[in-house]
Amino acid sequence: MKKLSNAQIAWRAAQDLPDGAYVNLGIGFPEMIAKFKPEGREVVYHTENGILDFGEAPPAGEEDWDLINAGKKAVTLNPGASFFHHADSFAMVRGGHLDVAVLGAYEVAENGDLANWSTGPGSVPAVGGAMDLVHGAKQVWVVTDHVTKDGKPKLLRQCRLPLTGVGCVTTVFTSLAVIDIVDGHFLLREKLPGMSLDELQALTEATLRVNGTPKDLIVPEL
Amino acid sequence: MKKLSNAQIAWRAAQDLPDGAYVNLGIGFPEMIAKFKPEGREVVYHTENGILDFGEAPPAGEEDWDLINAGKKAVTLNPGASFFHHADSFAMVRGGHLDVAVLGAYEVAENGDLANWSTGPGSVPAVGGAMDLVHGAKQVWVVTDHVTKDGKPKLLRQCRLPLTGVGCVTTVFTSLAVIDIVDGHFLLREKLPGMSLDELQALTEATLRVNGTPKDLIVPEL
Amino acid sequence: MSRVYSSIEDALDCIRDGMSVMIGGFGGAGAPIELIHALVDRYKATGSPGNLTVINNNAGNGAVGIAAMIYAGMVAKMVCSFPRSTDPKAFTDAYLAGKIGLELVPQGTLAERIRAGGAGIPAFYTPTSYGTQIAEGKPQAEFDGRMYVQERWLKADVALIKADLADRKGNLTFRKAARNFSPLMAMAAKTTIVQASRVVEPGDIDPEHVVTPGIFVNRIVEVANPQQEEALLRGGAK
Amino acid sequence: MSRVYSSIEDALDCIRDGMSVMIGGFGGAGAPIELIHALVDRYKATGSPGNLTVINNNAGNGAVGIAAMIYAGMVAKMVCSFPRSTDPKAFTDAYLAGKIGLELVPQGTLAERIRAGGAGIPAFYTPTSYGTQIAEGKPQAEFDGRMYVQERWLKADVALIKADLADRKGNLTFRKAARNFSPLMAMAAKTTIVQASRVVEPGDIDPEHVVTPGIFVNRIVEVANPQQEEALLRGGAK
Repeated sequence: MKKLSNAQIAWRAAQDLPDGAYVNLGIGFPEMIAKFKPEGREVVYHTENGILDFGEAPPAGEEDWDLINAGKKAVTLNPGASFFHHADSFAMVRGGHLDVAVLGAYEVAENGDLANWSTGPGSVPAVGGAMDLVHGAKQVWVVTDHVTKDGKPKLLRQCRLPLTGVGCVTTVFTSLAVIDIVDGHFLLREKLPGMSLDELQALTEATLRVNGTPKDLIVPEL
Repeated sequence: MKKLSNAQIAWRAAQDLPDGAYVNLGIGFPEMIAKFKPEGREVVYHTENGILDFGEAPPAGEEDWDLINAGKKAVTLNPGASFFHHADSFAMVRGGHLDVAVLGAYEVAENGDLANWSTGPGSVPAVGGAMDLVHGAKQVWVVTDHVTKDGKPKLLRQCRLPLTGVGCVTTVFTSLAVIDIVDGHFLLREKLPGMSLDELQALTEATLRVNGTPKDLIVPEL
Repeated sequence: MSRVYSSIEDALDCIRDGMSVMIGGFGGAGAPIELIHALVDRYKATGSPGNLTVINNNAGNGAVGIAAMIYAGMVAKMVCSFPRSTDPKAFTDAYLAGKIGLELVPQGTLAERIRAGGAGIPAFYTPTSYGTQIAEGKPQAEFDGRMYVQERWLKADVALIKADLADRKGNLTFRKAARNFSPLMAMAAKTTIVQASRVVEPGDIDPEHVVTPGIFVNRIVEVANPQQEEALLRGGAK
Repeated sequence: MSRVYSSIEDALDCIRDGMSVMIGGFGGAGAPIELIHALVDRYKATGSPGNLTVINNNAGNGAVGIAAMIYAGMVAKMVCSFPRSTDPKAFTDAYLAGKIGLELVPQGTLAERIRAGGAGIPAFYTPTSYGTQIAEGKPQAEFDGRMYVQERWLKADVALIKADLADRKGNLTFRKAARNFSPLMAMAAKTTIVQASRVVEPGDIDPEHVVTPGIFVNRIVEVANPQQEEALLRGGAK
């Protein structure tokens, strides 16, 4: 059984983007989701620094560094794009106008708590827009490896690291499974077909609930 | 001794408009001040409904009813005008960006309290932007007859009518005098030359303080 | 996922009895007359939607627009700052007869409450109305030595907005001072319904000149050469 | 009453030791490099203005812009949401050595606090940061069944802003995403100092397209063909 690559996790998350959705993709790994948006589905991307409906990166050498996303990467505009200042941008976020925000995670707890901004004292803390996004978007998705680099669970009964938000995550797309958070519990929606529920549970600190039989998590080679 | 007409009160107030000032003139009588702005003095007028730097009324028949002031009168634009929405408009007001707001009054108290929006129960109450203006502009001027139509004082120890704002008025331009409000008291700056201090005091409920000799209030025939 | 409706009636079909309805416009500038009158027509024909709470700076003038709604009897309550006009009879009569409610809100507070509703800010403090009747019963607090009044956000089920241009993705521009409350109301309503003088293609509005981004707009209907409330009234409309 | 200054140095002459300085820009987009570097030059030449509190989303990148201010030793404290960048050495070293303070503010809260400062709103409630370290010590309250954190306005003595066009009355436009925090900071500072790529006559900017009205702008200096921070960094600037 081979766990999913980041690209495959991003692909899987992209399949759930609702048609017509306004979506904010976090810096880094979540940004990859845009690449895998199913054809024909209309999605408008929001970036914290004041653009709606931006498009792909321009070819190298054609960057306009006044036209960047929150990750400070050069982007382009789709027809129908708009610019606005930061307070309006976060009015969109905080006011519940975004359909989906996708973030990475250090830890996710079964009650939906998220820790993704600080690994504790000793480093320079940086929070950016994450704390706003998790309490603003209608759905908050996490894309992540199922376990840490040391093989320890990231899906926990309670977060140990400093929280980004309380009870905010709605779905976790991991390298092994798709898990919804429902009524304070992890509800397993899909798992890799080659893996038993017990094997998956062994890599997950909190209890995985099941409603009927979980579907197979099937993704293309990428 | 002839008391000042409204036009003369407006003229007197206009002489105090600081060069470069951003000014909001209340609906009705205060609007008349714009006509008497001293030549060469640059004043930018703000209207609550989202225009800065509007100009005079257009000729009859050339009105654009999408280009109106807070009194719903047609206006024109000066070069350098701008449009903005109501929240931005009142950010200018509440945020202390206006230099002067001029309003009418039913009553002004010596501590700067203003009553100008409600004559009490039995009518339809309407407040508009007055309560915002009185707590936003750096200076709040009142233009008013010195006494009511019945000859009773409007400059009081305490307001009796429902308040518009507390301790907000900085100067009162009346038909008889110019009075600053300083440290909770009426400080007489100018009075009609034909009138004694005692005569003026008799028409004023609260004590008029004097710092040296008040100047003569002299205005042109208008 | 087009937001563009071909009929005003269809664009308005989500409005039900008892809803709160923000209506753009200050005086006649920005009043979405065609949307309002179509709603009045529906009420007269079907008895619905009635019992509405209407949010606007004013409370109608003459017998058109919001005044027509009041005369029709479909408005239970007005939330506004200035329920007076050159001809306020519709509201005044209903109010003095106890047939319509009134929540009087200072104009800047009204604007800020609507923005707060759209921006996810449940409450804020303002100096406006401190020490007045309007502040009675509201929490008050001192900041940096000055007293302030706590005000709550204001949201609505529906906003009716008049735009100049709208592209099919919902980006809007407004004409001159017809902008006023409309961009705020578009943010604060669950469903924002726009009549635009012209519907254009995405990209036809410069991204720098978009006033209301499409994320705040749900339904658009083109109304070319729209009526202007003030012009209607001065033209003698009853 | 012209706001237009012919030299950057004169436009900046009101900045003194210990002031709070909002600096527009997000990453390199909107960073007023020429204003910043003139201020650094003054500090190096005269030892003033030092002990500054700088407010920006980030905390400098490489050795230009805000990073140059930090290297020069003129910044006592940063207020920002994300003190990381591709090359955050200037801030990181100073921070870990205890030589610079940090107030970490979530990005949307930072934007809203600055807007509140400009709009006369001393405090507001936000869901952002509820239940996190950031909320510790702040008043919290429940509205409509949900918990919120009270945040205070943020003002500054000075704002340094990069605009695209400025007319002589202070009306501004911005270039693309260089807009970001600048319109907010222009509202929230006692003195707003703008470098504009082009200074034009009043009326040259369409009143519908003005992003920052002149009421928020105090000083303007033209800097044609301004440097772009990101381009500078990628060009190998040290």
